[in-house]
Amino acid sequence: MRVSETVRIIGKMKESKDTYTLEFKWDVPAVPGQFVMVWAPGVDEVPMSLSRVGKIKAITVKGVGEASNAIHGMQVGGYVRLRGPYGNGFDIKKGRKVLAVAGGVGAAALMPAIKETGCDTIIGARSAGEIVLDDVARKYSKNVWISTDDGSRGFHGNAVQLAKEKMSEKDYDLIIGCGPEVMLYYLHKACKENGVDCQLSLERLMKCGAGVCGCCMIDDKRVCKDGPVFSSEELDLLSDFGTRKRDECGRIVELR
Amino acid sequence: MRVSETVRIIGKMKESKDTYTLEFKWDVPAVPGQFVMVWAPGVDEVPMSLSRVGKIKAITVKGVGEASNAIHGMQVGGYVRLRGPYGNGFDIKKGRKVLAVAGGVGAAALMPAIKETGCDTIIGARSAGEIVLDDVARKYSKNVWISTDDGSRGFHGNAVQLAKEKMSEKDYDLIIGCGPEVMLYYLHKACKENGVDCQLSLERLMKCGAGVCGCCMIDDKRVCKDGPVFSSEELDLLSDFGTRKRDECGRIVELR
Amino acid sequence: MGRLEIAFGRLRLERPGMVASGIMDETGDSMVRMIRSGAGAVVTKSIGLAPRPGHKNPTFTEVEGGYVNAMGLPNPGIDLFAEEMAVAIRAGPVIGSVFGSNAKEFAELAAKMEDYGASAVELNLSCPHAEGYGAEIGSDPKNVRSIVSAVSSSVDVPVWAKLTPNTSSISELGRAAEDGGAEAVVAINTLKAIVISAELRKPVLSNRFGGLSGPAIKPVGIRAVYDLRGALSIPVVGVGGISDWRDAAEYILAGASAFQVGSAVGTKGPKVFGDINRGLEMFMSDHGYGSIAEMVGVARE
Amino acid sequence: MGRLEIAFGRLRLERPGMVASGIMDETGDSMVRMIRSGAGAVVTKSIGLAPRPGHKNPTFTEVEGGYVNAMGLPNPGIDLFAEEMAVAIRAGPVIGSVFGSNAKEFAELAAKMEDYGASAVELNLSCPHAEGYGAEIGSDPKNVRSIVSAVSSSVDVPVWAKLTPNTSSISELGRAAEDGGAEAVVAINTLKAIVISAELRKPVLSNRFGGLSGPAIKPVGIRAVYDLRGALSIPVVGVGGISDWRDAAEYILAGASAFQVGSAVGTKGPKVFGDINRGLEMFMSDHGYGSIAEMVGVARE
Ligand SMILES: Cc1cc2nc3c(=O)[nH]c(=O)nc-3n(C[C@H](O)[C@H](O)[C@H](O)COP(=O)(O)OP(=O)(O)OC[C@H]3O[C@@H](n4cnc5c(N)ncnc54)[C@H](O)[C@@H]3O)c2cc1C
Ligand SMILES: Cc1cc2nc3c(=O)[nH]c(=O)nc-3n(C[C@H](O)[C@H](O)[C@H](O)COP(=O)(O)OP(=O)(O)OC[C@H]3O[C@@H](n4cnc5c(N)ncnc54)[C@H](O)[C@@H]3O)c2cc1C
Ligand SMILES: Cc1cc2nc3c(=O)[nH]c(=O)nc-3n(C[C@H](O)[C@H](O)[C@H](O)COP(=O)(O)O)c2cc1C
Ligand SMILES: Cc1cc2nc3c(=O)[nH]c(=O)nc-3n(C[C@H](O)[C@H](O)[C@H](O)COP(=O)(O)O)c2cc1C
Ligand code: FES
Ligand code: FES
Repeated sequence: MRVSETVRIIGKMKESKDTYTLEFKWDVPAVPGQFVMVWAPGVDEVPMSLSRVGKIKAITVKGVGEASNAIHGMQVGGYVRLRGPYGNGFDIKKGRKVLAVAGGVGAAALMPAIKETGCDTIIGARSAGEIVLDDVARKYSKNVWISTDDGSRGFHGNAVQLAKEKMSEKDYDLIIGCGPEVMLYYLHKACKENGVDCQLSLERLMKCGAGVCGCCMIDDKRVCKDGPVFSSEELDLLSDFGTRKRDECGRIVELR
Repeated sequence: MRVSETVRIIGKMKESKDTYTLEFKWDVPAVPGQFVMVWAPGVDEVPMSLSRVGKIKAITVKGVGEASNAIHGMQVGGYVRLRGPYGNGFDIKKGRKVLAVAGGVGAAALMPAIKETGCDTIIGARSAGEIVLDDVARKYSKNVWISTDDGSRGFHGNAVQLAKEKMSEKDYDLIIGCGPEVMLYYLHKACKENGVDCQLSLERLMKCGAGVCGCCMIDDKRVCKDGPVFSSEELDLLSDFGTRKRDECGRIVELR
Repeated sequence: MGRLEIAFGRLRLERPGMVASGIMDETGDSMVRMIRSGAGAVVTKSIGLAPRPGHKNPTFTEVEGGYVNAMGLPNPGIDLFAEEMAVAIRAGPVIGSVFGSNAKEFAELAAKMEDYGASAVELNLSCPHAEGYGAEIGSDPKNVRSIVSAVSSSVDVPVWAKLTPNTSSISELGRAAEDGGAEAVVAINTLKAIVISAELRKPVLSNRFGGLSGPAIKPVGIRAVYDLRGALSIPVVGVGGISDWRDAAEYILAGASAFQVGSAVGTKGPKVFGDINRGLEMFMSDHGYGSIAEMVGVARE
Repeated sequence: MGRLEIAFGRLRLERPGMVASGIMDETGDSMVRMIRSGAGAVVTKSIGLAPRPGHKNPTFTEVEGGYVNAMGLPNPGIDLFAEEMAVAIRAGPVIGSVFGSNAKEFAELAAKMEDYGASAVELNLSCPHAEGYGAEIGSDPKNVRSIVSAVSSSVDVPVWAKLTPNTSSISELGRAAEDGGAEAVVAINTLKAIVISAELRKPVLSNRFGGLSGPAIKPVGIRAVYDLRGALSIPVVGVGGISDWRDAAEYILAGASAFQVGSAVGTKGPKVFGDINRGLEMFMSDHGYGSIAEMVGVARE
């Protein structure tokens, strides 16, 4: 198993003022919801969900700091070293009627599952300029709904509120979600209240990505290997979910 | 690739007063003509042809010295560590009408090919007591002819003389052979005289078996990896064939 | 007494396999999971005096036959680690691994681990990628001896020394540990290594240097154990590339009284412990070994 | 000058990859084959004063990621080796590898290799499994220096020292070689290792100990080259686990001026040299390197 490869960037697309998609030909098996470790030489290495999982793969990166901005600096024709794909991914054969709920760049992790299932999609963000990948979702989903906190586009409110509405309107079997942990926390709650199953993709600090170092623990689960996608029942048992994470030293950091 | 395995001996058969067959369940791919390195713990490790190549494999060992006699001491239920299978094996798809010519325990190397092709077989030895595996050959070959130097059984003369007769009687496309090198040398000559293609399995001192150490060279070919089976055209170019080998130190030893 | 039970020095474990230091053992919950998965004990992540973030990513990469890592000894510091220990020791035996830059620091850390309820302390004298720590001090027999002896005289629990294979004679390091009062030595830590990206023209790890672990180093680890068993009278704990029962058996036959599993927790998951336990029991009953102790060092005879 | 040509010290090779010592290089014909397969030079099997059968079988076994061998330095002795050299040097450059138990023996062997037409001599100060030879004497910088210096003063051809990785500091050994007058160092020889059969309760190799080679040791070899390049001013020849152009490129970028291939001759066959040459040329043209020299040590910057 060769799990790291240096690949050439064959496409770069601007998704919003601070988000870019990079594409590469990289013919390794991957399933929706998996992620890779992306090296920004001299800077850092960070986990990024695969926003495409076929023979051509992609990552969609929001510029928030050193590493992500270094990745934004990469150009078509240049090389990038990837490790992975890692993690379990979504178990989407289970659900028949699926709704994908994304917060911000969390949409990246959901795109391959949306493509595979053609499910309905909600993408939420603070304001219109931060909505990404809705154009891609629209190619595969019958319904793509947008929510913005400031009401600058689509539903005025957050993605969870919108998801609640849709859950009561339509008969979903499964919600898949990715976004900020507070959002996912309330999404999980909403799903339970509506009796709908869910699978949510979480984030933690990652170093090895391969289930070895133990830095990404959420309770006794490794987000990199046992996750990043956790089922509703698993989430029920995770006392850290929505409440605590660990910093680089392994110290507890309260989320709220 | 796991190329060494400790397997259990599931069968042991006496073939003659100094030759035994050991069988083991060992489900790795092997082709007729390949060999294994067989460890006699505390004693030595020696190359042995596979006399069966299916899921149940076998070696047929003539007791000639320390290692072979130690292998004879192995019992059903005991363990033996094998490395391999090594080498190229016979290319028997090529030939349509095949004759197998064995000298003594060289019959071992030919058995899987005889089984696969059902070809005619000659087994030669010094005397009747040294003929082995003719019973096995008889299960698969239409014709099994025996030759003995002393005339105690079958044709009175050596296997090459008998092979010459059969070559002129019948229309063989390919001779496959294994046995003492002098015999093979004359067999090769006879084949050329009769315009029949041949593939002969040679022996040299072996250490790694894997084509690394270079102790088994015949001219610039590794008997363990480029061989042990060589085609007629290859044999034409091997000046060491029938004339020289190397000892443990790599010194030249004249064969005649 | 179960067939897999072991006792050496003053320690008794129900199962002979432990989680190696640095592998899913930085938090209380993860340590509990490892013990529940079949580990006989868990060795904690190596803990120092102060919180330490470790090296910047990349800290890890796969290579043929294993991993190369330079985590850089990230840890929350010994004081905060009290909480993790409190959770872990309720599930089973915990060996406290510590690293320091001198004998005094090691002694202080070990004493705290003892207070937290550690069954033994393991001194990391062998990490190959943290400046001023690990192998940088553990490659010199004099240091090994003085550190082990300082710790031994300040705690009551057994003191283990984890040795580096990056030396011309691991036996010499082992003898220094024994002379200093170690109750066991642990071998091996990772091999000094570096990984370079051809296209990106740089060492991959931020620290440049790292340590090689996994199946690739198994024959090196087995040799270290074999050598140490011949040179010492204290028990040897084997670690390096163990990923199934056969690997574990080989280490034990070479002279290991117990073993640890690191990288295979990544490749096979925590269930690797249960699998090894079952396989070892079958092997033992097939070959007529009544206890692990009967197997120790048999291949040396 | 071809893109793959290299020149270092007084040596000029058309291609940067050589056959490592001990790999299909004990007979004239086999050495010719390796050069025809694309090797820039062939390093001979290590040759001693007298014929030597080496250890009894088993001398070799596969392990995960490589091989463990203890051939025990079999060779026909320097006098008979004259014939093999006579055949080989007609095909291309041959580096004569020699082993002895003291400086005088090394000097005598090297002088004969020079007479036979060797382009350089490589001193085996690093074989890990022959009593009284190799690493047993090559682990001590003082020995390395005195042997290299004795040989350097008795032959005109370049003298290379092949170093052992079984040490806490390969740079120290490299400095000793440089001080002794070596024109290059070669790193690494195999890692000390042992393989045990669980069922048969014994070390597999007749010599018990052996040396680990192949992909498993690549990150260790690259680290050795990286360290040596930083510590020395003479060229470093990289060896250990190279089996494709990317491995070769990584060694060169880490600081190797040339490289050697051993185990991969078994897994990929002699054609490995042609494959590496083609791959390297493509890599170089893709990345704008005009010569191997331009690549040397780039990953160190
Ligand atoms: C499984 C997973 C999938 C992800 N997928 C995407 C994606 O598809 N698109 C995207 O834009 N972002 C994704 N992220 C988040 C992304 O990894 C971080 O936003 C990015 O690492 C920020 O790094 P920075 O140096 O630019 O910012 P910094 O300023 O260094 O960090 C900003 C924040 O990012 C987080 N972060 C930094 N390093 C890491 C790390 N090694 N592991 C986890 N979190 C880290 C921390 O919370 C930090 O506070 C994913 C994270 C995880 C765990
Ligand atoms: C490819 C190959 C396939 C073989 N297949 C069979 C077989 O199916 N059945 C069988 O009985 N024999 C076979 N042999 C021969 C067998 O390996 C030797 O007869 C056996 O090794 C003798 O060892 P010993 O210790 O019993 O005798 P010794 O007294 O040690 O040796 C007798 C002779 O065997 C040869 N020999 C010893 N060790 C080796 C070695 N490592 N490599 C090659 N030759 C060696 C030497 O010529 C030696 O003079 C094969 C050999 C080769 C090379
Ligand atoms: C990611 C990682 C982190 C490690 N951290 C430590 C550590 O903190 N302290 C220590 O003594 N060894 C540490 N090690 C070394 C392991 O404990 C073990 O000695 C080594 O990995 C060999 O065992 P393995 O091949 O089973 O992994 C670490 C190894 C890895 C792979
Ligand atoms: C079978 C075998 C025999 C070897 N014999 C020698 C030898 O005689 N002299 C020597 O200096 N190195 C010898 N070596 C070591 C190699 O030259 C090389 O340093 C080592 O194998 C690492 O390279 P690799 O990983 O490409 O094989 C031998 C290695 C093998 C596998
Ligand atoms: S990132 Fe190392 S275990 Fe998850
Ligand atoms: S036996 Fe080693 S190359 Fe053939």
